[in-house]
Amino acid sequence: MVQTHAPVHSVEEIASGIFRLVFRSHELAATAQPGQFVNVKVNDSLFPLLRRPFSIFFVEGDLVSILFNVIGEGTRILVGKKPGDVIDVIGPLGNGFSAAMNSGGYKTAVIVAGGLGIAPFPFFLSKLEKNKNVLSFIGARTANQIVRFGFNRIHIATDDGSEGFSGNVVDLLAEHFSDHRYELPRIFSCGPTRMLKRLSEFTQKKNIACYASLECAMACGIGLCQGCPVETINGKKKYALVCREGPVFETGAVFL
Amino acid sequence: MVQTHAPVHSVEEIASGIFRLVFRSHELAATAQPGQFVNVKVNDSLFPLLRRPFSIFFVEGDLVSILFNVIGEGTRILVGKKPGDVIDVIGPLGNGFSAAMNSGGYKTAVIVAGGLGIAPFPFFLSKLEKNKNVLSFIGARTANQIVRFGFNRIHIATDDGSEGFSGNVVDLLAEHFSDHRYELPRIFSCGPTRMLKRLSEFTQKKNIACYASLECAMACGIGLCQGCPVETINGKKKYALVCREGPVFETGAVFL
Amino acid sequence: MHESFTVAGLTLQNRVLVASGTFGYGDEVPQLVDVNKLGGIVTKSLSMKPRDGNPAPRIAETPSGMLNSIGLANIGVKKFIEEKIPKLSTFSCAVIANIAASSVEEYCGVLEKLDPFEAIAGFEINVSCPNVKEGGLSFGTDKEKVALITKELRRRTKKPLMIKLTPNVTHISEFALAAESEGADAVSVINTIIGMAIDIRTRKTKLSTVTGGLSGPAIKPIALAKVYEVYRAVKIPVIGIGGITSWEDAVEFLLAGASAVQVGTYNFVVPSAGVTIAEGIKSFCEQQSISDVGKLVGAVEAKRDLSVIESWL
Amino acid sequence: MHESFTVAGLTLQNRVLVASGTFGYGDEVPQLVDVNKLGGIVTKSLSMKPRDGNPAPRIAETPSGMLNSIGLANIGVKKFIEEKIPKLSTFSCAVIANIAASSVEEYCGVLEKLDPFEAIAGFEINVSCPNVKEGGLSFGTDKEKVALITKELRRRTKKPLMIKLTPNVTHISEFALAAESEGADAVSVINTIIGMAIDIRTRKTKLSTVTGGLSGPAIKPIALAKVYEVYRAVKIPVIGIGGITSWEDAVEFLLAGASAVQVGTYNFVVPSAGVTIAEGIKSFCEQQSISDVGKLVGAVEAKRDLSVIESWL
Ligand SMILES: Cc1cc2nc3c(=O)[nH]c(=O)nc-3n(C[C@H](O)[C@H](O)[C@H](O)COP(=O)(O)OP(=O)(O)OC[C@H]3O[C@@H](n4cnc5c(N)ncnc54)[C@H](O)[C@@H]3O)c2cc1C
Ligand SMILES: Cc1cc2nc3c(=O)[nH]c(=O)nc-3n(C[C@H](O)[C@H](O)[C@H](O)COP(=O)(O)OP(=O)(O)OC[C@H]3O[C@@H](n4cnc5c(N)ncnc54)[C@H](O)[C@@H]3O)c2cc1C
Ligand SMILES: Cc1cc2nc3c(=O)[nH]c(=O)nc-3n(C[C@H](O)[C@H](O)[C@H](O)COP(=O)(O)O)c2cc1C
Ligand SMILES: Cc1cc2nc3c(=O)[nH]c(=O)nc-3n(C[C@H](O)[C@H](O)[C@H](O)COP(=O)(O)O)c2cc1C
Ligand code: FES
Ligand code: FES
Repeated sequence: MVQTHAPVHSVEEIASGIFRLVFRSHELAATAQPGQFVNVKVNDSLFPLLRRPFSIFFVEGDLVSILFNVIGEGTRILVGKKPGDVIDVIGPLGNGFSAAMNSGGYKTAVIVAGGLGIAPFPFFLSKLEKNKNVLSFIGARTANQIVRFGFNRIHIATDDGSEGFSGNVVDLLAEHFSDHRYELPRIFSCGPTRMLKRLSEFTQKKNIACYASLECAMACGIGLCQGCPVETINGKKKYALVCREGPVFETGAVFL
Repeated sequence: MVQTHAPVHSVEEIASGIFRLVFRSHELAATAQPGQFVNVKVNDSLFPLLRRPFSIFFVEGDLVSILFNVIGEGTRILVGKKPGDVIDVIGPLGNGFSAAMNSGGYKTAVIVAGGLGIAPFPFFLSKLEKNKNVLSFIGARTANQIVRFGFNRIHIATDDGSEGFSGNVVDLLAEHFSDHRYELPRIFSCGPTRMLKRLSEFTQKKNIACYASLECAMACGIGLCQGCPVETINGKKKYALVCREGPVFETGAVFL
Repeated sequence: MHESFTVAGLTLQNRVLVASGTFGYGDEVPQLVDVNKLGGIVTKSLSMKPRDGNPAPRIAETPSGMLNSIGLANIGVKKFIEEKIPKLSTFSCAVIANIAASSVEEYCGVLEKLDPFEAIAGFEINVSCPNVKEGGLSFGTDKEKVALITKELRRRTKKPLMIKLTPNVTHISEFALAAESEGADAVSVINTIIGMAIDIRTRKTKLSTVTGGLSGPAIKPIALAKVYEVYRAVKIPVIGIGGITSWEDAVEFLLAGASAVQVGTYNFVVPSAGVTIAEGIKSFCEQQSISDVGKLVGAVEAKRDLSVIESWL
Repeated sequence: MHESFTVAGLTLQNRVLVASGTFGYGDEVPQLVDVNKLGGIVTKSLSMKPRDGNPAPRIAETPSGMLNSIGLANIGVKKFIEEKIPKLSTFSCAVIANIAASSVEEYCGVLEKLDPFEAIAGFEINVSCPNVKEGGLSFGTDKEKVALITKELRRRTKKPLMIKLTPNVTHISEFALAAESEGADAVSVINTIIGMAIDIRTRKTKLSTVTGGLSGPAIKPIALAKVYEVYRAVKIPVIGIGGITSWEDAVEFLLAGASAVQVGTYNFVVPSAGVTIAEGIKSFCEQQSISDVGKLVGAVEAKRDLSVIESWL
């Protein structure tokens, strides 16, 4: 974990309204693991005050990238960054997918991503052992919001039916699982809480291990504030901290 | 008075640490008078919250310019503006030098400016009746901070003696007035309060009419907040508002 | 959508007013704002005699906020009647006269002078004023005084009477209850919060009066909590004030329990903000198919019903 | 310049501490901060039993500030002693244990458990806690309770005892006087201010507990005014807290009367802020040829000596 002032390398719109910001940081690139995140101070003013957490989207050499859409003040400022501008980044943070992706017991990595939830997976796929089968299910509102970078063999669901399956990505997944047999599958997921909830129900019914990267409001991202609880199911403690113990959890272990 | 979103035309450093920002506004350019100011919202965030007042430095066609150095958050943001960026400007505001410069009774316009206090005078000079004599006294910390744009026949004083008279611009003025005779002089001034105070003492002793543009903390710049009082001498009211009744006052009429 | 409504006996064309002391007497910036598109104007606090106000500096900026110590500078009720009322009579939006005073008698005197004028739709009483008789302690931090002022003014007017409360107390709802019990038609929540700033180079306070009143977006969360506290305590309407800069902010106040809102500090930044905010609320309601803005009032879904003071640590 | 000094019986190497609840137990971020360069660490509030804290969401951002309702989540005094004290013993900066409790007995119990440990240089008492016996009303808004807690704790420790006051009261100096009269060595001013935020789309409060505590730069002017008020009322040292992000802010607090300061929320943004601020104060003093930082304490030149509450409107 470092705090670094990283030069921006580029900002580009890689799907409709979805931006990729690339910055240069040797330390971050060298230590980041899939599913970890960085916490970015978007300017050096007191407004917005807090850092903004972003999943690590990709790492290539010393270049680290994040993916975002413009939601509020923070991302509005980020999207205006020019090459050479400097952003203040703390990372890599949290427990990502490493433990789950590197432990044995599965042959097929099934990715289920909704909306911006695709963010951690290009990096994830680049680090995945080559002997795994990979299957990706991506949900988006509409066709031009689909990010394909880093994926292959994508199954797409869109809310408006403009591409692929018309409807929810979990329904698409369910359909696939009822039509096909996958060898020792393990699910890796990220997306809106409502999606993760449905996914968790599905995977519990099917008894498939499922890991998801969660989002929640964070003040510090490093365990100082206790601001990011997720309620555990049968945990020793009532709450786990998303920023330190997560953001990746087994979906059956937490209340979504 | 208008509120307008004006495109920035250019920002350039015209003396060491002193920047000229030029923006385009037909309405402003058409109505501005020398010694008036504009009130600028430097970004569309809530920090800094308030507008920043700047004297109108020059007007040429539809281009209006202001002059500033980087003091705090507001000017730090202004200096980063790029051509095409838009700034939110209210203006022209206040009572400038018009009444004093256009009324009769003087033949020699004597300008006394300290530091950034030169800001209103290039525009002032461009509007001054051609039959007046003009004499300019400019004080600066050091030689490379002198702005010459729009002036001729400048007498310079620098604190460090790196150019012209070594010392205070009011002392330089006094020296000139003891050495020369000027026909019906009237003084127009802007600068730090300490300088204006000394100038006021000098001109009262010499019985020369003296007008100065004052600065003070402002919240609104348009008479809504009552935040900008200056104490009057023998006025009907105890305080005048710098933003509405000023920023230009006869120096003998207010406590500096 | 039908916007005009009645609150505390006032008929307003929309729920956005401009706050006292942040819009002069409504006639300062005709070039920049069409006041007739506002729900209403609250005047600068008026006292019996003209008041010069405090020495400079009266203003200091703080993170997302500002401090002021204007010192209730105003032209006095007489000049207001002579010079401002004729102009204000031509406005189609509601004009509320805000009154400040240093004794109960002065409050009554100013109100009595203004009450006959049709142009004045109602009164807002600024109780955050030093009580000269009791050593300058603020009326607004003394429940009995707030009750007494309300009672005396209520006897003297049939027009809508709103008491503007100070947030610088432990339990603001007790003050709201005091005003309600003596017949106030509404409470305005909140006035500014005591604050201070120092120039570290000169070591002087940034305001001539040492401390001053904090306003602006910085105080919005505090104001919202106070509105919510008061809304749950009283039956009379609450007018929400504090840090509003956008229609989203205004809707937050409505949800917390405000029947209408006032925009203060942000008028200094964008003088037409009140109009834009009123329009924004209207569009939002249309978009969300809310037929009556009033349905938003107090409609926050508080996840747990903990009391305000004790819930949060 | 000689920086190390004694305040309230504590020897600190500089005047900048990190505030309770914003730096964990001092062992969270060794990679990002050299804690030994801080004046001291105040631990997260400790209670007798571990506390889970409140449900999510616990955090909401506001203009130049944030709201929190962590709910005093902490590992409990037993686990703190077993797991944290060994590590804290290795720090060369002062470690102050902050205590939170829901009864006077619990305050005493936690303090008695911690008192024997040399690693604990002193205590800071968080009185902004719900008093379970009296229906959950905060101890911190009841002068008698603040006095009682101070008295009972004073009997039980010879170590420096600091009472951390809540700003959510009308006259904070009365609470400081209560603590002083019962033997407190210092008062910490201020804890967070009650605030609220609403998500207008979902109509839910942004915190699960409805209201929460506001902190960060937004509250700095309020905190400064409270420090100034308390400084003029008591003789014991005041520890200034609230919205500090820079050495300039810290100097403002010193000038207003703080003997030392704590950095809270800004640790979340820049975990090493405390160290940078301490260094900044040092450079400033060197540059201004101030031989002793202590000379800044209370050195504000208040232009008029008006009392705090009544001066500003
Ligand atoms: C571990 C983690 C990883 C993340 N990774 C990514 C990522 O890869 N790409 C990405 O675009 N975003 C990601 N986010 C969310 C991202 O931090 C927020 O989108 C971002 O903070 C929005 O900032 P803003 O200033 O633009 O909006 P704000 O002004 O902060 O918020 C605007 C609106 O969005 C709401 N909002 C703010 N944050 C969130 C949130 N986290 N979830 C839902 N609503 C929110 C606010 O309540 C507000 O109404 C991640 C969050 C976490 C905790
Ligand atoms: C009528 C009028 C005309 C002006 N014309 C010009 C001009 O032409 N060029 C120009 O550069 N400036 C001018 N100013 C001053 C200008 O508004 C301030 O320099 C500017 O607000 C600084 O903004 P900032 O955000 O960079 O600094 P801030 O962050 O606002 O301030 C940084 C520091 O400077 C101090 N400061 C802020 N404003 C002033 C001020 N007005 N006077 C003295 N100290 C201050 C603050 O107390 C603070 O310590 C004028 C002011 C007025 C009232
Ligand atoms: C410069 C200034 C002057 C004010 N004058 C008055 C006043 O005369 N009477 C009054 O009741 N409130 C006065 N207020 C308080 C505002 O009406 C309002 O209650 C407060 O500023 C909070 O709202 P805001 O955050 O939107 O500004 C004043 C506020 C400011 C900033
Ligand atoms: C997330 C968070 C948790 C806090 N927890 C505690 C606590 O456990 N005990 C306490 O006395 N103060 C607690 N505080 C208050 C701070 O110590 C400090 O008094 C307050 O935040 C004001 O300072 P700041 O503006 O620098 O943050 C907490 C503050 C925050 C933001
Ligand atoms: S965000 Fe602060 S502890 Fe997780
Ligand atoms: S700055 Fe507001 S009245 Fe002058």
